[in-house]
Amino acid sequence: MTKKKKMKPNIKREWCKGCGICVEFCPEDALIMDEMEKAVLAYPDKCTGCMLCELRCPDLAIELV
Amino acid sequence: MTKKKKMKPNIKREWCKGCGICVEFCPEDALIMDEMEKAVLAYPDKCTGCMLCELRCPDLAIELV
Amino acid sequence: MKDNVVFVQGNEAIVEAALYAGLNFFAGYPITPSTEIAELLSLRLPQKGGKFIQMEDELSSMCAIIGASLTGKKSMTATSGPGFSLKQEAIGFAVMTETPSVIVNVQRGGPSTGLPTSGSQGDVMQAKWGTHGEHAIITMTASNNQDAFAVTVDAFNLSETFRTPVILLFDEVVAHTRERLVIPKPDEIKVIQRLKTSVKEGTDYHPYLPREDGRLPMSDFGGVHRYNVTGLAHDMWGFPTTDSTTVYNLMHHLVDKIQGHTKEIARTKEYYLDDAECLLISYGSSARTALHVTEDRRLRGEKIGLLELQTLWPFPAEEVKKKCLNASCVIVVEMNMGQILHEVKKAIDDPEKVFLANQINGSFIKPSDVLNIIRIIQGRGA
Amino acid sequence: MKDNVVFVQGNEAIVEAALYAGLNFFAGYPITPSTEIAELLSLRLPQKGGKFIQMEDELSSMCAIIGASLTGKKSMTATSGPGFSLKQEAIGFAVMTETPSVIVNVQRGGPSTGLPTSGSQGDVMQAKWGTHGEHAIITMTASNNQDAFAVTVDAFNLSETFRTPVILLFDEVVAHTRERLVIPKPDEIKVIQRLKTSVKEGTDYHPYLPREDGRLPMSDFGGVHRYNVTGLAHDMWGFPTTDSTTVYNLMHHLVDKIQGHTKEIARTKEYYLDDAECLLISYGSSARTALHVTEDRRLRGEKIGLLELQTLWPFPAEEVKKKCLNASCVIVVEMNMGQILHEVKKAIDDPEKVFLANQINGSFIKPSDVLNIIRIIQGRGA
Amino acid sequence: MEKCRIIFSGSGGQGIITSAIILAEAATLHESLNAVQSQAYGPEARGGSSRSDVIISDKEIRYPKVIEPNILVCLTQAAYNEFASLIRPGGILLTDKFFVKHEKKVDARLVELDMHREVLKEIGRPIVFNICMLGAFIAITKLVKESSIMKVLEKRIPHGFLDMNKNALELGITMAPDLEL
Amino acid sequence: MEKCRIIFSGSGGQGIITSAIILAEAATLHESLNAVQSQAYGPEARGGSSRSDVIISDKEIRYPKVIEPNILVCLTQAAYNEFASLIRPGGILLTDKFFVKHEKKVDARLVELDMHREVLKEIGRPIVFNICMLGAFIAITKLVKESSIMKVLEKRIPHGFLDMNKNALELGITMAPDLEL
Amino acid sequence: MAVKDYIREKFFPHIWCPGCGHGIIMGGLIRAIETLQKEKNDIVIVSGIGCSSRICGYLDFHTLHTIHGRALAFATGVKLSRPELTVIAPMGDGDAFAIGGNHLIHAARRNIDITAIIMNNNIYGMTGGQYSPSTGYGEFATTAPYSNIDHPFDFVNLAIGAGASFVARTTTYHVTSMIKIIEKAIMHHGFSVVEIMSQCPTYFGRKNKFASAVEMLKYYRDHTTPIGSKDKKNNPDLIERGIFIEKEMPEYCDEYDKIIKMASKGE
Amino acid sequence: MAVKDYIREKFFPHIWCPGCGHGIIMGGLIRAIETLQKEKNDIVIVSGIGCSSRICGYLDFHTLHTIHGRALAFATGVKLSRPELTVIAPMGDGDAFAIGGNHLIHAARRNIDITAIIMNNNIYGMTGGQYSPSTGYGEFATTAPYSNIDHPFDFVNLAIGAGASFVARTTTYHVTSMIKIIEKAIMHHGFSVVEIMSQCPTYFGRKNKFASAVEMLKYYRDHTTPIGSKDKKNNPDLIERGIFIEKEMPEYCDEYDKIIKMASKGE
Ligand SMILES: Cc1ncc(C[n+]2csc(CCOP(=O)(O)OP(=O)(O)O)c2C)c(N)n1
Ligand SMILES: Cc1ncc(C[n+]2csc(CCOP(=O)(O)OP(=O)(O)O)c2C)c(N)n1
Ligand code: SF4
Ligand code: SF4
Ligand code: SF4
Ligand code: SF4
Ligand code: SF4
Ligand code: SF4
Ligand SMILES: [Mg+2]
Ligand SMILES: [Mg+2]
Repeated sequence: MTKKKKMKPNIKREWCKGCGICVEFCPEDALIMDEMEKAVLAYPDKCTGCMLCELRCPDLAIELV
Repeated sequence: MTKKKKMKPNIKREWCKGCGICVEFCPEDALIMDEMEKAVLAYPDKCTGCMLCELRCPDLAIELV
Repeated sequence: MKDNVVFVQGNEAIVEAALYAGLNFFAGYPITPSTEIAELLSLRLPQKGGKFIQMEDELSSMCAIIGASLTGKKSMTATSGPGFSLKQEAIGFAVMTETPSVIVNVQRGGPSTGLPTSGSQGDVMQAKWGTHGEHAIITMTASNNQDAFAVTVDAFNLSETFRTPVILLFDEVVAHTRERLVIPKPDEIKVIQRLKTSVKEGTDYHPYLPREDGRLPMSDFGGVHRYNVTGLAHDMWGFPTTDSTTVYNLMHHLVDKIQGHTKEIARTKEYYLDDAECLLISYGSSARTALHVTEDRRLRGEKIGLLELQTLWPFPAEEVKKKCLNASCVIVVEMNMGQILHEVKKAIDDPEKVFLANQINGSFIKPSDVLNIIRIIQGRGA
Repeated sequence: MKDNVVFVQGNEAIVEAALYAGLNFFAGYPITPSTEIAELLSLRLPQKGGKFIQMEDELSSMCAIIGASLTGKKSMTATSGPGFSLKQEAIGFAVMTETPSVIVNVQRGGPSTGLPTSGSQGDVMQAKWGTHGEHAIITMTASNNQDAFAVTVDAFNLSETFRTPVILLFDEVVAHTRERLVIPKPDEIKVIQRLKTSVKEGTDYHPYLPREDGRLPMSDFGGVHRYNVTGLAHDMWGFPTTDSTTVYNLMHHLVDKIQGHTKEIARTKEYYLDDAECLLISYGSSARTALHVTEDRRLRGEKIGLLELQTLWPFPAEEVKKKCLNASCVIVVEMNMGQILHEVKKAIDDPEKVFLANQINGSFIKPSDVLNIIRIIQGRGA
Repeated sequence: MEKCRIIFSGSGGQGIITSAIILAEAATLHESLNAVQSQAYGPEARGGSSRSDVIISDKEIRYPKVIEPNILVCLTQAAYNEFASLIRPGGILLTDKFFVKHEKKVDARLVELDMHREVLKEIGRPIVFNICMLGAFIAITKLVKESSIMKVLEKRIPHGFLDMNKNALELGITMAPDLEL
Repeated sequence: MEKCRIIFSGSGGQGIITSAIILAEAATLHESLNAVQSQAYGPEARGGSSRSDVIISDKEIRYPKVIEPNILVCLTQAAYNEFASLIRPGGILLTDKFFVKHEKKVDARLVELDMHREVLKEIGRPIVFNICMLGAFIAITKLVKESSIMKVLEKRIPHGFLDMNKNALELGITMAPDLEL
Repeated sequence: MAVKDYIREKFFPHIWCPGCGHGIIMGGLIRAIETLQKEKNDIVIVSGIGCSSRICGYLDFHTLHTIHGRALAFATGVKLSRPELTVIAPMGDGDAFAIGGNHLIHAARRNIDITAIIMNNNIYGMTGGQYSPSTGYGEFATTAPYSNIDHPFDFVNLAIGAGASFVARTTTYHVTSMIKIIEKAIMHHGFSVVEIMSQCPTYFGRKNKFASAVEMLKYYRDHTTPIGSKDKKNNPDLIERGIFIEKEMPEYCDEYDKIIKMASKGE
Repeated sequence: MAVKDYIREKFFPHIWCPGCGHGIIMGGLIRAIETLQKEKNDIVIVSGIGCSSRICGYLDFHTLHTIHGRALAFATGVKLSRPELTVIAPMGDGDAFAIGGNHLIHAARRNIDITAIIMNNNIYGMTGGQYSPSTGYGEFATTAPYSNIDHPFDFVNLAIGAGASFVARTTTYHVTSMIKIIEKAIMHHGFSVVEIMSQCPTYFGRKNKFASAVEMLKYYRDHTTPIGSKDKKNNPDLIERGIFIEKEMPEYCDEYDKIIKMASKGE
């Protein structure tokens, strides 16, 4: 966990299975599910880079970059 | 354990394997090992009928009668 | 639609049959592709007052059904490949103690974890030789729901008759294919109940003394006869012995009671055998492919027939020999590298006319897999 | 007395041989009549920096030696009947993952607990078929200390050469009989070391891609190649697959690498075969009895010979066929109900000339048990 | 009647297997037909495309798997890509417009229906998509009667959901074109 | 040399098996002979009579068990009762006077020695009874030399106990009658 | 009834070595059953394989001498199919906790009404003295010639950790309390585990410098103490004996009966 | 290094269902290893069979995907023969505590330096939802259609009872502390057990009325509490998480090295 603070989640759509975990538990409500049932960072400004979405994604589909 | 107090150990020689447990732990030293390495009630008068020899005999060779 | 006609998987047919035969106790551990048997029985057994238990592993499941059987209950376990390997030590105990019990092995691709969801018939020889020490065992199989039902009832009957574990060796394709099953009326198939001893309380009961007809009446654990059951070589009371005559008799009894009744135990089905020049021999799901080929070729006028084996062990060698006599070629159709093939070769006088049509790549054996062999034998190339 | 001549039990000869062959890791669980192997190794292995562990049961012992073998260590376990049954699932894993390993089964009377302290050869078929799923395996045996030593070294060599578990199927009589053993000088018997991959770090290593000569170089766990080992059907990298071509090739590879090298693997010994009209075939301790009879009868001028098998699986069918050609009768001498008998019958063209001389009552097979059969065959009655 | 070999394919959640079972059970128990049904099991079935085979015939069915389907139903693009090539020349290929784009040359009669969207529009519950498909299927193939399917649904489906399923089935039936068979 | 088949029998604690091994090892390693030794294992061995077989020969020994012993040693009455009948007519039967009463008709040369009592008297430690017996045995049978036995003892026996064993061995040797063999 | 009414006399004297503790345990078990006045026909003894398990041959009940380590799995089948029977499983330490450890913790977890009696001699007796999961660190065995490096289980802790509802420990020296404990264990409605420290003079004793069975009994006398005694505080190495856990929990067969009721209603 | 440097990317997306907790655990394990800066070549992952065990295929270490329940037995062979390697055994609850329970308690007893990670989803996922030894009393499973009557193990208690020197519990919700705990478990010199509560929405969730993986994570959040928290006193039903035991004990491979020293002297 050498990541820096300012990083934002990058979501690999092909790996995302749409479980909604990242969306539900993002402390800042920065993520939403789109109509294809994939997570997207809808509100990048809200994101604090807390990494929780990356750590909780069961599909390793999120990486903060 | 419906045995009465006054009973004394009867030692079945064919079953006794001569381990010496009854002799060693008789609280009254009423038993001895004979020259054939079998236990015998040498001092019947000392015996209080406590049953410990019967209960501890690994060979079920002692019965208080 | 009649009430007793259902549309089910093979695994469900086995469950229905076991209940029909009086199954009262099941212990198991889940494993693909046999799991549905446990799942369904967890629902159905308590409805009839029977007991279902999921044990901590397969070996303990086998042990538990032996324990239950000794109290007089008809008992069964079900598993697949890896679990079947794990049960072997306890299966040997059932053999040695002559405890009726039914073991279902729904074969999958092996060895090891292999192909858990593919059909295979790789455990045929293991069914006979899986446990250590010389012994004999009964093993049955079937190719469709209706037959799976019948042989399952049979397995219980044979198990009780011969006081022996019986192995039901199905495969993934039979277990998972859904099709019609007509559940027989009560009494339509004979159900054999355990032969209980008629020896009176207080009289010496010999749990291991065969009657003149070879049968050994049982006394339930918890009943009035207190006897000993052991996996050691034992005498007619069930007590350990190393006396060589007693041991000799026991060993022969264990094998003879089964090998000596091969005719009685053997179940086969025949299709178009009368004038068959090309004889297919098959069993389990492979027999469906073989029958498909047979009917297909018959339509084209070829003299082809199918002998379907439902009893694998004791191997019905005489029956096979007789049936092969007039065939010019015999093709064993199976999903392994020729386990029954070798038995067929051993059984007949001209083993060079026996060929193998098989498949071991994890997919179900296709008609073309058999046709290719026929073509090659006929000299028409691959 | 020379330093390298000792007077020991068969079990000790096996231990000496295993150490000679480079044994580095042993895991086991005590069981009569194999226990001395574990006991002696608990003393001897740490002296050489090797590891001994008594596991919680036989299956875990088998698992542990597979784990150790994958790190590059020559590994062995030892057991008897019931324990051999328990190991079967893991033996299948070693087959599937092509992990070198040596499994000693000192046979005792079976089935089940049977006769723990009696000699028997009841596990011959189990050695081949004990685990589920189609597969092949190497099984060796011997009849005296010197040969037990040699085949044990051989077992390690074959295990490394073919990347396969090898079963050493001894019996109580060989294991417990004390007699002379001459321990060969270092290098007197060739010891084959594991073939390590020459693939460089960072380059793609294929743990399951056979070289042209059929061998599969290994890379130790903990080394520079990170690969996957699984009991599932797998590709050349060791990853699970259900691709039918890959599966087909894997299954054939597993069987062919052994069946296809039967000649190379087969070890037999011949006594008085040149002009033998009556041919005895035997193995393990029974071969001692057979040889006794052979020499005894030769003294009386009878044309009798002995073919002793040291490789049971793959069965040296061609060799047996050749040797039986000129014999007018063949007698298989074994302590079971004819497990090798059937292989011999299968191997030759005139199976009706093959007879069985056996013993299953728990006592060691006697010369008279064989002589009786000879007499009967000669029409002189029992 | 000719033996009819059918493959239903799609993704795990689409109810492929259920509809295959309903069809085969209806044929077996409520018409004088034979049917066998089977499916691919295992991790593959969990991740990728799921497939269920049905064979319907008035004779005994021996070989239980479908090799060259007369009728193939594909409800995802992945399933279409994987299975379309299996179809027997001249067979029927039924797909859903929303999920599948026809990209291959297939020697079959194509029936493309907008079932997914219609179900959402008319019924609002995607869960009965498979029943709608089944409606279309029986209307096209005429293999079993609607009433037979309904009998199976009545047995299998909790009472509260029966109407919804019936509607879906009928929706499918009305959507089906009339093919010359 | 004729093949010599020997059975040592007695009860568990008498060191029967040890003496059999010593004899066989001496013959194998210190004389130009072959020997095999084996014994009955198991619970039976624990409870009842214990038995160990030795065969000594100048040729290879194939069959490793003793069927008709040329020489039988019985050190308990139970062992005598069980094994005496096995002896080969004309063989030698060696027993200890204290433990065994001859009750059967045995077609063999009987050698009855008072080894147990002598050991107690001369050495005072019953533990070397088996070595005394071995001394008598080799003196009677002349199968192996005393020095060979001693070499084995030197290797096997803790230094402090060696003298005692040597004495016992020699005691046995002196007790042995000279039989015509 | 007398002790001899509970045994199969024809097999006596038994096979165990002189001074073997297993015989004392057998005696204790018989006397507990005698006190409880159980019917002989209602008792099933299920053992595994080991010196300990040979107890089956000697007791005049329904006796089931099974395979090594699996006694409780067989016993589970017997009990669940005939809950009215009293099922007792005497096992060796290797039997119960080496190869059979899993069955023990699972039987404990299920709380099925079986009494497990662990005849713990800290060694594999039957096979000739190899170390067992209760051989102490630093002790000797034929497979621990340099001394044992395995840490032994504390069977009491393990049984408690597995959820057993009755757990006790006693020794062959403390015969009278042993009998009481066995009685309570049998009466307990649920799974009960009684560990009985039992001397094996032949192997454990010999390897670990005990001159005789008598010395081993003295060791039990001097190195154990009742649960919670003052002595334990002064000398923490003392091994506690007594009943550690005795609690009520739903019993497995009872629970299954409820399932049967639910299921038959459903039909 | 980044997460992707520790995985075998070509097999992604992985086989686990949407929302399956096992993926979160895999992520946690990778991050713990990343923090510890272990060399990839020094790590061996040994798993059994189950959804959980499929983790082997995805991690770019030496990976050994064995047979159901026996991961720790294989791992023992690996570790004892090459003690310098870091050996981690991720297992399912069925794998580790049903069929594999015995190997776990024995590895704990020996205190061999292996890290056991129990991916506990309270169900047999791979075979389709049968009850496991951690399915709760009263919960549902495909083999418990009338509700489960088995009492579940408390894995923490059991591991402690078996003598484990490091025992911890956490959940897939508590990712950051999960990572910390895994780090400590790997660093612990001895046997370590980490139970991680992991959602199986497909089987456990569906059978037990959880609408989704999200709901299951909420459950972990709301029904667990750090060890010794006040909440626990008020609500004893809360499940505790954290490190229960962390103690120094002689490690098995170290002990064996001593045996080798003793033995080689003797030669
Ligand atoms: C599957 C199996 N493994 C091993 C054995 C060999 N064996 C018989 S008894 C026993 C252990 C005996 O020890 P324990 O259970 O402590 O009983 P004890 O003899 O000490 O009373 C062993 C390893 C066996 N019979 N079966
Ligand atoms: C010997 C054996 N028995 C049974 C199985 C079938 N099986 C595979 S995984 C599994 C249980 C999986 O449950 P768990 O260990 O909890 O892992 P999960 O899938 O829940 O992650 C079973 C019973 C097997 N493969 N091998
Ligand atoms: S990094 Fe934190 S704040 Fe940003 S999206 Fe992820 S969970 Fe939300
Ligand atoms: S947690 Fe991962 S898989 Fe789940 S919705 Fe978010 S990105 Fe997709
Ligand atoms: S305790 Fe029993 S066996 Fe031991 S000496 Fe006394 S009577 Fe004999
Ligand atoms: S009953 Fe008591 S006092 Fe009498 S001999 Fe026995 S132990 Fe001694
Ligand atoms: S070996 Fe030990 S446990 Fe076995 S009978 Fe003898 S003293 Fe008892
Ligand atoms: S079945 Fe359960 S455990 Fe298995 S992958 Fe799906 S959610 Fe995960
Ligand atoms: Mg013990
Ligand atoms: Mg699980």
